Amino acid sequence: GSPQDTANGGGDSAAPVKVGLVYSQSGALASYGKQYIEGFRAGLDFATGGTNKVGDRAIEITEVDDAGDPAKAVSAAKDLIGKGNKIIAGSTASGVALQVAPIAAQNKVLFISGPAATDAVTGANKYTFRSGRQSYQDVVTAKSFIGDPTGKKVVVFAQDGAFGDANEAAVKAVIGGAGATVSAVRAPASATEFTPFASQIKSAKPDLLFVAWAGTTAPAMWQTLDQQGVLTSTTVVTGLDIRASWPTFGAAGSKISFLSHYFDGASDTEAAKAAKTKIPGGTLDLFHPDGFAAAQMVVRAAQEGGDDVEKMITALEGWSFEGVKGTMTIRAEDHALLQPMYQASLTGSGDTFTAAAQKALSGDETAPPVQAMKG
Amino acid sequence: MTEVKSPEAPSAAVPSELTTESTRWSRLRPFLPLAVLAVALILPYSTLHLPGIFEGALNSPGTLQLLAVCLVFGGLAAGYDLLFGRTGMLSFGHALYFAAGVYGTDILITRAGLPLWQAAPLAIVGGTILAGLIGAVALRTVGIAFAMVTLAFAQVGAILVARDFGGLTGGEEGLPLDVSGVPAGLVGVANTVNLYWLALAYLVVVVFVVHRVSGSPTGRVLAGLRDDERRIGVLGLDPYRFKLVAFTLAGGLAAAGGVVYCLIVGGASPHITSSELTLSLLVMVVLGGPGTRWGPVLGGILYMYLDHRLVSVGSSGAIDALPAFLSRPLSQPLFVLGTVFILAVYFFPGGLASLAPRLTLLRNALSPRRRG
Amino acid sequence: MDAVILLTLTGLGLAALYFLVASGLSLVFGLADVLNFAHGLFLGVGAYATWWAAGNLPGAGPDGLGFVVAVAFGVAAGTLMAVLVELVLIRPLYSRTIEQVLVTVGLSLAGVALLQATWGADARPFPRPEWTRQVTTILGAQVPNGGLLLIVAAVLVLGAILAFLQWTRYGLIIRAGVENREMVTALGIDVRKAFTLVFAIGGAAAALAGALGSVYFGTVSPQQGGSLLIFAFIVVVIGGMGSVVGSAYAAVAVGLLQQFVNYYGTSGLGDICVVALLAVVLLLRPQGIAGKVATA
Amino acid sequence: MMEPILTVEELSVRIAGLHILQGVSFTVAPTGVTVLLGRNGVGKTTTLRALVGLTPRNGEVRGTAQMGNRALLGQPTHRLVRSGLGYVPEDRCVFAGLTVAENLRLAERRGSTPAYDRVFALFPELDRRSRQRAGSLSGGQQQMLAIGRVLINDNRLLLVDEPTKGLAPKVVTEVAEVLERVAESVPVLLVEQNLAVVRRLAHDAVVLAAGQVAWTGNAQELLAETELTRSLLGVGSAEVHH
Amino acid sequence: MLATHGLTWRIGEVAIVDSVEIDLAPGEFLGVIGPNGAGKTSLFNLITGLRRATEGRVTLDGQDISALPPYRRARLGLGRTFQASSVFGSLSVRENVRLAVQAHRGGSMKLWRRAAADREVAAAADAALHRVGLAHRGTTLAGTLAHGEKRKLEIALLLAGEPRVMLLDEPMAGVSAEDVPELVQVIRSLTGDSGRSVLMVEHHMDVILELADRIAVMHHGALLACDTPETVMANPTVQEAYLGESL
Ligand SMILES: Nc1ncnc2c1ncn2[C@@H]1O[C@H](COP(=O)(O)OP(=O)(O)OP(=O)(O)O)[C@@H](O)[C@H]1O
Ligand SMILES: Nc1ncnc2c1ncn2[C@@H]1O[C@H](COP(=O)(O)OP(=O)(O)OP(=O)(O)O)[C@@H](O)[C@H]1O
Ligand SMILES: [Mg+2]
Ligand SMILES: [Mg+2]
Repeated sequence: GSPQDTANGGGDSAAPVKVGLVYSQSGALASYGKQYIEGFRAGLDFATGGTNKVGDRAIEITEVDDAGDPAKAVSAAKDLIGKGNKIIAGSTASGVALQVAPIAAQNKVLFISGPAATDAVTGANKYTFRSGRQSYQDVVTAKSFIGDPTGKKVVVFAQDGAFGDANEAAVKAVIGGAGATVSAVRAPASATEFTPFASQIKSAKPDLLFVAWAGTTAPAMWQTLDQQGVLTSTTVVTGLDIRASWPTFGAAGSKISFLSHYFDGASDTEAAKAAKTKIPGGTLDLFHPDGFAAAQMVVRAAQEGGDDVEKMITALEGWSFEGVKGTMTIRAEDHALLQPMYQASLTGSGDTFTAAAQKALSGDETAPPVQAMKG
Repeated sequence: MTEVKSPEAPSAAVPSELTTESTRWSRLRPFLPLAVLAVALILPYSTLHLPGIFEGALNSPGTLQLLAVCLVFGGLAAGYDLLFGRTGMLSFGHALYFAAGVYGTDILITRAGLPLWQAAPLAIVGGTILAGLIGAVALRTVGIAFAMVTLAFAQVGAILVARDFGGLTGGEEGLPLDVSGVPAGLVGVANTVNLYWLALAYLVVVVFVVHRVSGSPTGRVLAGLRDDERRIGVLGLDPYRFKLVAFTLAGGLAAAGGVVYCLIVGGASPHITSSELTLSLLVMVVLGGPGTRWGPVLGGILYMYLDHRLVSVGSSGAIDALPAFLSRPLSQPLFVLGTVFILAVYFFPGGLASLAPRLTLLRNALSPRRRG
Repeated sequence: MDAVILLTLTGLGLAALYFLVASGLSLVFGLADVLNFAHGLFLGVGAYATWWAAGNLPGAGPDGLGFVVAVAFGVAAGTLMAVLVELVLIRPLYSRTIEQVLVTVGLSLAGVALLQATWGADARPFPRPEWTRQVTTILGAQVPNGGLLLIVAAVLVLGAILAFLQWTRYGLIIRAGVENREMVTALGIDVRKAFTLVFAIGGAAAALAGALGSVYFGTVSPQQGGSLLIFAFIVVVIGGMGSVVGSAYAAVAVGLLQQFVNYYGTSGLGDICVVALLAVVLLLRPQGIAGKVATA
Repeated sequence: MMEPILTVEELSVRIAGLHILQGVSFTVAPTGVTVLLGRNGVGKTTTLRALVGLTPRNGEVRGTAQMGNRALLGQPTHRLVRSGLGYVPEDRCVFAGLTVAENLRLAERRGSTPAYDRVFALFPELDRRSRQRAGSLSGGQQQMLAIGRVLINDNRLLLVDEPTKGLAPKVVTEVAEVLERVAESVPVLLVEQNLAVVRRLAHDAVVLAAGQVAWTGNAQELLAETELTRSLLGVGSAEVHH
Repeated sequence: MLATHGLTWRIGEVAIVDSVEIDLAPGEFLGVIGPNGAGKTSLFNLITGLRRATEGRVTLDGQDISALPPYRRARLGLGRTFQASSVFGSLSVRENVRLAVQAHRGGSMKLWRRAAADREVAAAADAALHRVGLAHRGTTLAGTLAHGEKRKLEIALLLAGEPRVMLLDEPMAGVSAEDVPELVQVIRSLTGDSGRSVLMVEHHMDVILELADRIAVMHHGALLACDTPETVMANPTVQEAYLGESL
């Protein structure tokens, strides 16, 4: 044999459709990954009417753990592509999504990114799609909390690094662009003591505080903001994380306005009902819709494209479908996934909190600006 | 342990009436590495399936990619051993120079738009200079203080990468490599074999350099430094200069490894700036046998292999079928990896390299039976 | 002015947390000469055991005396764990520093993964008395009670460790044992016992730090210990290995520096300043603030 | 003849595959000094260390050694020492980071009153320097500390390895006097290269050669016989009489 | 050749070495004696640069070397042995000496040459080993040598460096009686040729008396006397403070 031999595995029409899922089964994002795969299974069931087949071709899923490490994900993706998978999906972490996307383009396979929220996946290349929301959509939802932003003072509190950068930039573009003055307080992601930052925020006296914080230090951060009186002095908006994290807000929870990608009860679509019956436990959570949508997109791609990736792309571009959250549209220009977003509030105490939807924003209302396709 | 009653003939000495077979073996021994290299070279032409060891055939892109990563780390560990095992310098910041290679290449290609043939040498030179500068400062201390100063510098590197100044590094999301600056032969799954060869070449170069240097007059001084620095000074040699040379050289080798790794993985991510990576370098070297000829290389390869493979073993069906109290921990790759380290310390003290003499003993013990 | 008081007091709270983590590390590192990378695991064990006890152990709970019982249980668990680790894993490896590093690294990987396998990767809310969530107003600054609790605990731990080293022979035995274990035995002392004791104390201090740190953070997660560990190492090294008092000074320096730089400087500068402090201290005084000059 | 305090039989030590001691047998009388002689590297130190249980991990010890009714080999060192076996190592091994006083304090054993007066009477220097770190003591001072550390307790048998090495002639005389006095109450097994000291102190002698016992008998007889000293120790008796 | 001028080393208030004036002529053999703790080893440390003097100067051939680090002084021809043997424990005995030879001959900063191929270094090392009677131990790891053997290796390391001024710190300590004459021969041969000078600390008076041209006596850090052996031995203070009544 030659080194290139197995790299070009093809498929005839009766062979199964091979789909590789590269996501976090272990590591820091393991719980996101778990929701993703549960959602994916439910979605596959929904989209194939319980047969797990497209036409007479079975869909063969290979799951690989990337442990949140892009290097492992790249290895896994190469392995899967080498074995003839024409569709790769997954990517719980943004770093993974960004590094797998070019691999997909280089090898001309379809890549459907998962929960990774980074804006950079949108428009990354023509082979890359996304099944979840992006940071920009979060920020647009946040903007809906202050009515007319003109002349208002907005502070972004975000951690250092790309996630924080993206959020700060998005707030400046979305809310600042609409007439508000936006400033930022940034803190290292590793910070354990938040009093200095809380003091800075407080002395800035904002009309709206947008908090973009991910990671295990979040509860300490909220407690400090609460203790220093930040939460009562202004409107504070942040993204609602997975259900398990709700109790960690503690008393602060009821003082925050949440923008939400999804929580159980946010929507009542056919897909949501179907998903609820399929997933273990029957309670939907933040990233179930992403997995669900990914499965719907996989089925669509396989149906329309067969083994031809170019056809798959054409089939997905501009496609609108009913997902868990409602109507989702894959924008043809840059593959952004337009989808409803929610305003929510949290009530409860101890270990039992409930989220309630205040308002739903349609996919068009939260649409990010169109990107030029990079590759 | 076998009881030897007679006072003479220490068991470690090989009996003089060796079988012709053993003599042939010992004559062949020096060529063993060449044989292994030959196997490594023809490996991509084999469609052999090794179920359980690799997912796909030996020449499948997935396997070659995994092997390439392992080979780079084999080289990296060998380079680190130049510091740790051969000079006795415990650096906790070696990952920094590796990361400098990775990010240097990536930034020069992706952000500055240089072609690979310019970016790679620049990154290596940059990494080497960085090592030289930091070494010049850190080597004013010794022992644990030295370890901590190097760790501190590496930590600054990690913070800078995480802060994403000017959007250069991509922060926690990392920076995918823009392949338009990279020769087509190194891009795409079908060309994974070229990356494999690149990694193999890197390993061979590092091993050659490290062995060459250890066997050189300078290597002799480095070995002396490991034992007694004061004595080296009294013999008329400046300990600082020699340590700095070793530190810079090892840093340069690590930076070169970073270039190769950047191409293999197709980007940079902040994982490689973490202090865990340095620690794992240490683990690789100790796992293999510090200061030994092949130990660090084997340790590096094995570590990376386990690190990657345990992830997929953890999620395999066989593990899921076990009862929960077993399957839960076993599905955590780090649990298995950590346990392997601990067991390795007790069962292979002196590292994998110490297995070789033990195997020789075993063969000697067995050979009479074979003869008889 | 308010800001300065607030930053000072919260900085001291942070320093207290660093000191609690560092004290055990310093003891084990400085006295028993073991670079214990599994210290973060002891922290995690203490935190999870407290968390578990508050929910499940009869008599223990999230408030009042019940909380004290829960913390006591957590500390006991951490101590037991440390003793077992010393007896089973470290004891056969004394004077083989590098192998110890390997074992403790392995242990921390495996142990943290085990915590994660058992209780999941996500942070869980930590049971704690209501008053630890509130603030006390001191000179106009709203100081979190959780931080004050840490300060009190740190002072107590410092006192207890100093008393132990001062009033018992163990301090002497351990210091001598690090230099030359063989010779200590040759003086008729069972040095192994002394080392086990040091580990027990280190484990107890770590577990206490884990429990109180979780009160402060409000949550417990498997990775928590590890992320604090790097600062604890820095504190130990700045303070001088084995000097608990040195660690206390260093913790205060690091805590305040971080807090003030984070407020007045730009973000991330706090961490870099701490690292720079470490480098400067080591370059000027390689033995750390309170460390003794090594023998020629 | 009284029962010996120490009876060593067929002591063999193997370290890292090398047979360092091969069946060494000798006895130590219950009073006075028994001296262990031999060239560099014959295994004197190895013998003492095996007796006190300090053979390195990669070593293997065989044979028997009885101190009174107590079997020594295979026992943990600290128990042996507590039962009255004092050991002064060859390299002094004072704890460099501890002060002189701390070094001495460490040597105190539970259940017996430390005899500081005895030690300070012998080595007033130690009293004067009690707060100095032992690592900064001169070589000779360290040797005094190492001996003092053992004398602070009451012992049944002392194992002393080259105590006069590196000492000024005056101190050598002093140490010899000390040992002489100590030996009045406690038997001593002494390794010594300084034949003048041997002449002064030793009652019995055991000569090792290449890991085996080459000669045992009365020390004074050994030193008196030129032939014997030449063949066993490689020196003429004239040199002994310096 | 080697001279110290008011060389002093204080720790706090205490002068460990107190205004020591030594002048060593080419080819001279100067014995240094003195009670334990007199400051002999400290004096060596000051001369070789392991410690920095608080006052005073050290000159070699009239050149002031007080500010030079140890390795620079060694290159100027200053060699020493240590009282507590300090050899490269994890290297073989032969490698130990080869390293010393190589350090002396230069070319240590050669990363790309095979060290083992240098026959001259190997030959010189073997010669040095031979001279101290350790040739048969060439492949032993230095760390596992018996005490007396390490002393001999120390001297071999010194020989290998062919220094012009040699500082020997108690070379005979722990050497078995049988080997003393041999070693004395070796040390004597060091000075015999080529005008090398030796400074030797030793407590074995017979050895000192046999070898030394002059004897310096140190006491409480200061130089008590520096004269011919006969005069020094007749000095009542020396008798009392150092020698005591002979055994
Ligand atoms: N740990 C060890 N590993 C290998 N060989 C050893 C070890 N310890 C001692 N030896 C060897 O054992 C032999 C005897 O050593 P030992 O120290 O007992 O000699 P000695 O009679 O005390 O000599 P000296 O008079 O020089 O002190 C030596 O050849 C030495 O090299
Ligand atoms: N760092 C130090 N701190 C305090 N005192 C010291 C230090 N170094 C040496 N000394 C003291 O200086 C004196 C001289 O020590 P030195 O080692 O030079 O003596 P020496 O003449 O070589 O003795 P010996 O013959 O016993 O080896 C001793 O009293 C010693 O205790
Ligand atoms: Mg000996
Ligand atoms: Mg001395």
